[in-house]
Amino acid sequence: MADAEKNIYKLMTIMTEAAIENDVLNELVKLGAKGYTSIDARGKGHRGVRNAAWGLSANVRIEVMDTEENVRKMAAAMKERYYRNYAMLIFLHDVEVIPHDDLEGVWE
Amino acid sequence: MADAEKNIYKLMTIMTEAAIENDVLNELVKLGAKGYTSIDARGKGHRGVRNAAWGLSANVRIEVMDTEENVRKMAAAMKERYYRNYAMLIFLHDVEVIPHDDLEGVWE
Amino acid sequence: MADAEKNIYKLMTIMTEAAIENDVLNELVKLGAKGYTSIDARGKGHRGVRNAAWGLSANVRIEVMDTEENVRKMAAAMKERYYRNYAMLIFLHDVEVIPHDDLEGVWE
Amino acid sequence: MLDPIILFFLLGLISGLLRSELRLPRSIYELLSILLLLAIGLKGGVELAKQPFLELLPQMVAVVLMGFVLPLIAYPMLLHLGRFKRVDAASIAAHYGSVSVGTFAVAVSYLAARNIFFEPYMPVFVVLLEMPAILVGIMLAKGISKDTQWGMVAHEVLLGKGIVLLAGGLIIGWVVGPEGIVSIKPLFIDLFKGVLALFLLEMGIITAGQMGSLRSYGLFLIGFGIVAPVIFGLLGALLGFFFGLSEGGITIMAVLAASASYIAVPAAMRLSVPEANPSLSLTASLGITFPFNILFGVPLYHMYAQYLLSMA
Amino acid sequence: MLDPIILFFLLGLISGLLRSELRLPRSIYELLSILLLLAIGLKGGVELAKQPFLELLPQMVAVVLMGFVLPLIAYPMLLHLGRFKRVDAASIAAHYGSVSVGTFAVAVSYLAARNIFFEPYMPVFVVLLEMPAILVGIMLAKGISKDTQWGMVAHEVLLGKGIVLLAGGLIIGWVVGPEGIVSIKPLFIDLFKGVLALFLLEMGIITAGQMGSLRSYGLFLIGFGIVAPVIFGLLGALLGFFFGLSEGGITIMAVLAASASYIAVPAAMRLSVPEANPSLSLTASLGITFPFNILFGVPLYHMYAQYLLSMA
Amino acid sequence: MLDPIILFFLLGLISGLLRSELRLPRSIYELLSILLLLAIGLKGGVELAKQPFLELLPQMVAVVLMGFVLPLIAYPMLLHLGRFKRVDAASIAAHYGSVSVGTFAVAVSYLAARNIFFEPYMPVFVVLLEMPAILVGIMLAKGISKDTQWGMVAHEVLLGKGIVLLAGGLIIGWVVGPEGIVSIKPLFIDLFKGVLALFLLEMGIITAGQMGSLRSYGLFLIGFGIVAPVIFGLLGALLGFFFGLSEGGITIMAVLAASASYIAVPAAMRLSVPEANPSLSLTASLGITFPFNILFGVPLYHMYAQYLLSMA
Ligand SMILES: Nc1ncnc2c1ncn2[C@@H]1O[C@H](COP(=O)(O)O)[C@@H](O)[C@H]1O
Ligand SMILES: Nc1ncnc2c1ncn2[C@@H]1O[C@H](COP(=O)(O)O)[C@@H](O)[C@H]1O
Ligand SMILES: Nc1ncnc2c1ncn2[C@@H]1O[C@H](COP(=O)(O)O)[C@@H](O)[C@H]1O
Ligand code: NA
Ligand code: NA
Ligand code: NA
Repeated sequence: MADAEKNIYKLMTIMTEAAIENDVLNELVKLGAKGYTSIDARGKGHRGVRNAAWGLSANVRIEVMDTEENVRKMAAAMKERYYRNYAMLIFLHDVEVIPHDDLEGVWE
Repeated sequence: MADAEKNIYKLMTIMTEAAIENDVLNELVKLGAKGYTSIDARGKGHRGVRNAAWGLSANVRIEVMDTEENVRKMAAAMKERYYRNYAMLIFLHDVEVIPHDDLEGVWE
Repeated sequence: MADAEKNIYKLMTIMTEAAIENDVLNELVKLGAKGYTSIDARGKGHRGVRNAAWGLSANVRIEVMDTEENVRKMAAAMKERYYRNYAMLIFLHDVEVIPHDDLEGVWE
Repeated sequence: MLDPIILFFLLGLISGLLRSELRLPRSIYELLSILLLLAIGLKGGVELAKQPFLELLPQMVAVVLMGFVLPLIAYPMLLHLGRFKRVDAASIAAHYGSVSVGTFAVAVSYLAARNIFFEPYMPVFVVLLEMPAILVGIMLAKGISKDTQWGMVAHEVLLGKGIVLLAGGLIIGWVVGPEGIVSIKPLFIDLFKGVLALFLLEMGIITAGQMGSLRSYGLFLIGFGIVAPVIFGLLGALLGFFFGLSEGGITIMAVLAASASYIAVPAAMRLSVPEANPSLSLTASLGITFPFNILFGVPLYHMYAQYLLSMA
Repeated sequence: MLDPIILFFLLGLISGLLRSELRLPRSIYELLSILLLLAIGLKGGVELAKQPFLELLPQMVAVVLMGFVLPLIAYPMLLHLGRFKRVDAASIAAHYGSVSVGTFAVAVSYLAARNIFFEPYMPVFVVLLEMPAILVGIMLAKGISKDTQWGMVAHEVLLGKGIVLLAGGLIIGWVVGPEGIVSIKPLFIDLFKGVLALFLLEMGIITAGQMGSLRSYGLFLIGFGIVAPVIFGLLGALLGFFFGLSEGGITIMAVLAASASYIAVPAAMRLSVPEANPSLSLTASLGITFPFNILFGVPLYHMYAQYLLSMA
Repeated sequence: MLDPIILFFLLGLISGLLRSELRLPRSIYELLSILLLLAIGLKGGVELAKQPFLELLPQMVAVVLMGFVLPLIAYPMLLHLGRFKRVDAASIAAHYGSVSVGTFAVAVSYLAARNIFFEPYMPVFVVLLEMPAILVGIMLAKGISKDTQWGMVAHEVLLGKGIVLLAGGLIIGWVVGPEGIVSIKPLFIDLFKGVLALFLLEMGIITAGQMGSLRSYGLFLIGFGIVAPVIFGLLGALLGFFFGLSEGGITIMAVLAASASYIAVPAAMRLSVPEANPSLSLTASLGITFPFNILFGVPLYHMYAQYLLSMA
């Protein structure tokens, strides 16, 4: 459960290959993500340069906000499934969410 | 006022419908934002999928950095004005800004 | 060195002119960045509006994750080289990286 | 005779329904729209040059009136029969009072393929029909409320891409006349049908996407999306008939009345009537009425015209 | 006679190697692909209308068989001579068993420039050749493993942009016939060669980018990227010869066999055989075989055809 | 006779000033530039094939000299009369010493519409004029400073999109000659004027955006943006006259001298002279000189040419 008083949640940011964007998003939703935001990106990492100009080397940046517990579960699943064979970097940090009054506890 | 010693400010991230991007940016500037950064995005939330391919379902991700006080004021105004009828998610977190020496206190 | 136990690293975000993107990225790699992610953006700051539609006014948002020490070194170099004459805003914050098991200490 | 552009629409529709990855990039879709709007405007403008403008005034007034009346007919149907919320009924009504340039382009291509003449000033009516329904929709939703930013709405619509390009094309065509556009003909006129084919390919894909939401909204919306154009088309045809238009002109008048906006009106409604559910009106206009008009409506409206003229 | 499209390719290649900033926007590249695929499909379809379809069945079966056999020839070469890992050998083999539409388009343009006839149903073979090599590649890499999501793979390939547009164009052309496409000819047919020129400009730039990775992979890959098409082209030409095809038809059959996929197969392999290094197969097919085929292969395969027919 | 392309520019300008949402997607703007540059290059190259190259050498040297001299004339005006900072005066001077391909294209279209011949090798001069002014600008700003990365500047300019496409088109046209480009003519030549119309539509919108900054910079900049091309145009026309060029050739020479760069030079200056305010020079070249040249300059330079020839 999140720090409900202060609306503190975890934001997970995933940088990865555009080739698997749909797969990753489906997986996240299956794991219970209530939402996500995804953005086209270019990048470089230990799997080389991905400059977005050509299909297989396009890059994407996905964000998922959820409770710490859920985010950790998703992060572990992502790591398990993709880290070995795909370019992927995941990091987490806390954010304070401005809540929807009529959606009380929607991200719990 | 921000933690001036360590240059700690708040970053507000707004995910919302591209249809209201201009409106939101104008509002933020009226509320005193000294800058913003905005990026095209795709996304999913409790108002459904916004995949950026078609006018009304395009998504945008806006960032505003300012003092905690100002950011909270802006966040409250955004919530008041848009949360009810538009797809929008806002979250905040601290960032340490590398200051412009000749712009001493520009974000105060 | 980073807080290796908890995989805490620094994320540096640079908002700047697209005109110098390549220059900045080359510089970062020279300074030892193991990776970066870069995204097209629009924005406004004390150097005016950059709405991405026309060459010189296009904007870019670059992220580099590394140890605090390295990130501070890069941030200082960026400030030294670009703050005076280019539109640029840099901020830092902590992120918890989900590590590659076979890349032990890759960002140290 | 099967028009290839209809097959492009079906190709898009089917591959969309089968969840193919096929999709035109957004900027290409915009390029195609720009080319279509300019081409329609230019062609109309060149012909307008030959036309004494004042003779058109009464017809123009009548068309604007039609733009005010159509949503007023749709609104009570949606409110009482469809039991929609007031804001939703108003918003859908606005969509159907306005006009779809894509459908207009298909009708133009349909008539051209059959060598049927139509009065060349029809694009003027498209421009005239964009605005009135939006005003009616906003007033139905909110009353003549003070907090409506009418200035912003007018700016949004009148200076929206659609009107600027259509009206701009009309004026340019009108100024330079037939010889003037010879040099730009290869891009704007010769490629028209091919550009329309690509445009409809993407429209098919988009329509398939909208059809996904059909289930959520029930049978009434589907029924309305078909019945409304059939009725409104008849009203449009009758108006054209009373104007004394040609067979093609009557057909186009029917198409204007029967088609529903899916670009300008949704955007304006989202800003002015945010309480309305945008997905409801878009599903109706884009998921039902647009494909209905493309596939069945245009030939039907052509029959309206033939029937009316055969009665005269 | 030097074809300008080859020069466009060289312009792209050289400016890429010199690290020029020149680059076509991604959406423009997609538009060009879409136009090429539709144009090839439409042209083929129009001609198919004149063809009794059933006569083609035996040839179609043989072509599908070729799609299964080619990767089975490539695989042991890569595994034993090239000492690649199993997954990499399988993935590269899949690329070479499939086909490159860009190379096909260049061959079509080559023959057209020389007024050489070819059997118009060749685009059907392009469609047929996309899939089999992918299946073989996956099975070579993983065995007939349960965890392969065959449904997903089939969906990915059969509903990928390439097949939908090519097959869609074929069907539309077939349905509307020669008179039907007159109206869309200016966009799809008249602009074909210019669109191909721009496409090859970008392909040159992309190829230059891929050549950068050549150093890392050593001489065997370069050798394979040249020898494989030379051999496979001969096999394709022989098959065309046994079909009794014309000079142009045999040339095209050779091109189909000799060309290696750089769009559909890489994407499918990335999802189904993620352990394979995508850069390895892409460097071979895009960095070596594609330029080889464009610059030297097509004329060579034409000589194959002339030689075989002169023997008969 | 009113050229439709000018009306497209005005349409863009007006809708930009009225803050319409109309805007071409960035990738479309890039496509249009690419097509224009290639078309200009190809057309020039085809004609060059008929030309003994060596005869041109003296003219080419003179044109390069003009590229060095023009910024040296502009600089003191800006420094002493305009009281600009040294770096800003240098940067603006560089813009005006270089050349605008958009203006060149409008002049080509202006002459074509009037059936006025011009020497077909003019695109070569466009290529030659890009670089010298940039070198002068950097040296005026920084002296012959060691920390200027001349290699990078040269790379940036010589391998920039503009020169690669223009020079590439020239060479391709030159190699394949008149028959060679027949197959790609429908895209590059037939669509030229339409593409230019769309390009100018967007340029109008961009110009309107730049005009917003006019207020901040005062009257001198506006005056300079009009007076400089009027004077430089005369110098260019005189040079063309001494070359013994035709009426069209003299007009084009005037246009080359009078036009100011708004793509290559701003980018190069941003990197090499970062202390200069980029908005200042862009406002002058794009917000004042470009529209002035399009609307009034080209006909004026044509009059220069007629006058000079009538004197001879
Ligand atoms: N140190 C880094 N800082 C920022 N982004 C990175 C970093 N390392 C990797 N990335 C991003 O993550 C993607 C995949 O990384 P990798 O798996 O290391 O190739 C890259 O293409 C970058 O977009
Ligand atoms: N849990 C989440 N994680 C990341 N982004 C989200 C999340 N929920 C919503 N968003 C983003 O915020 C936008 C509006 O959300 P909503 O109002 O919930 O539809 C979505 O389109 C997403 O881009
Ligand atoms: N307060 C701010 N909040 C968010 N982004 C900003 C802010 N200030 C500047 N930026 C971004 O940083 C870029 C350069 O800023 P500047 O150097 O202040 O013009 C702008 O174009 C924006 O994208
Ligand atoms: Na209507
Ligand atoms: Na093959
Ligand atoms: Na000049």
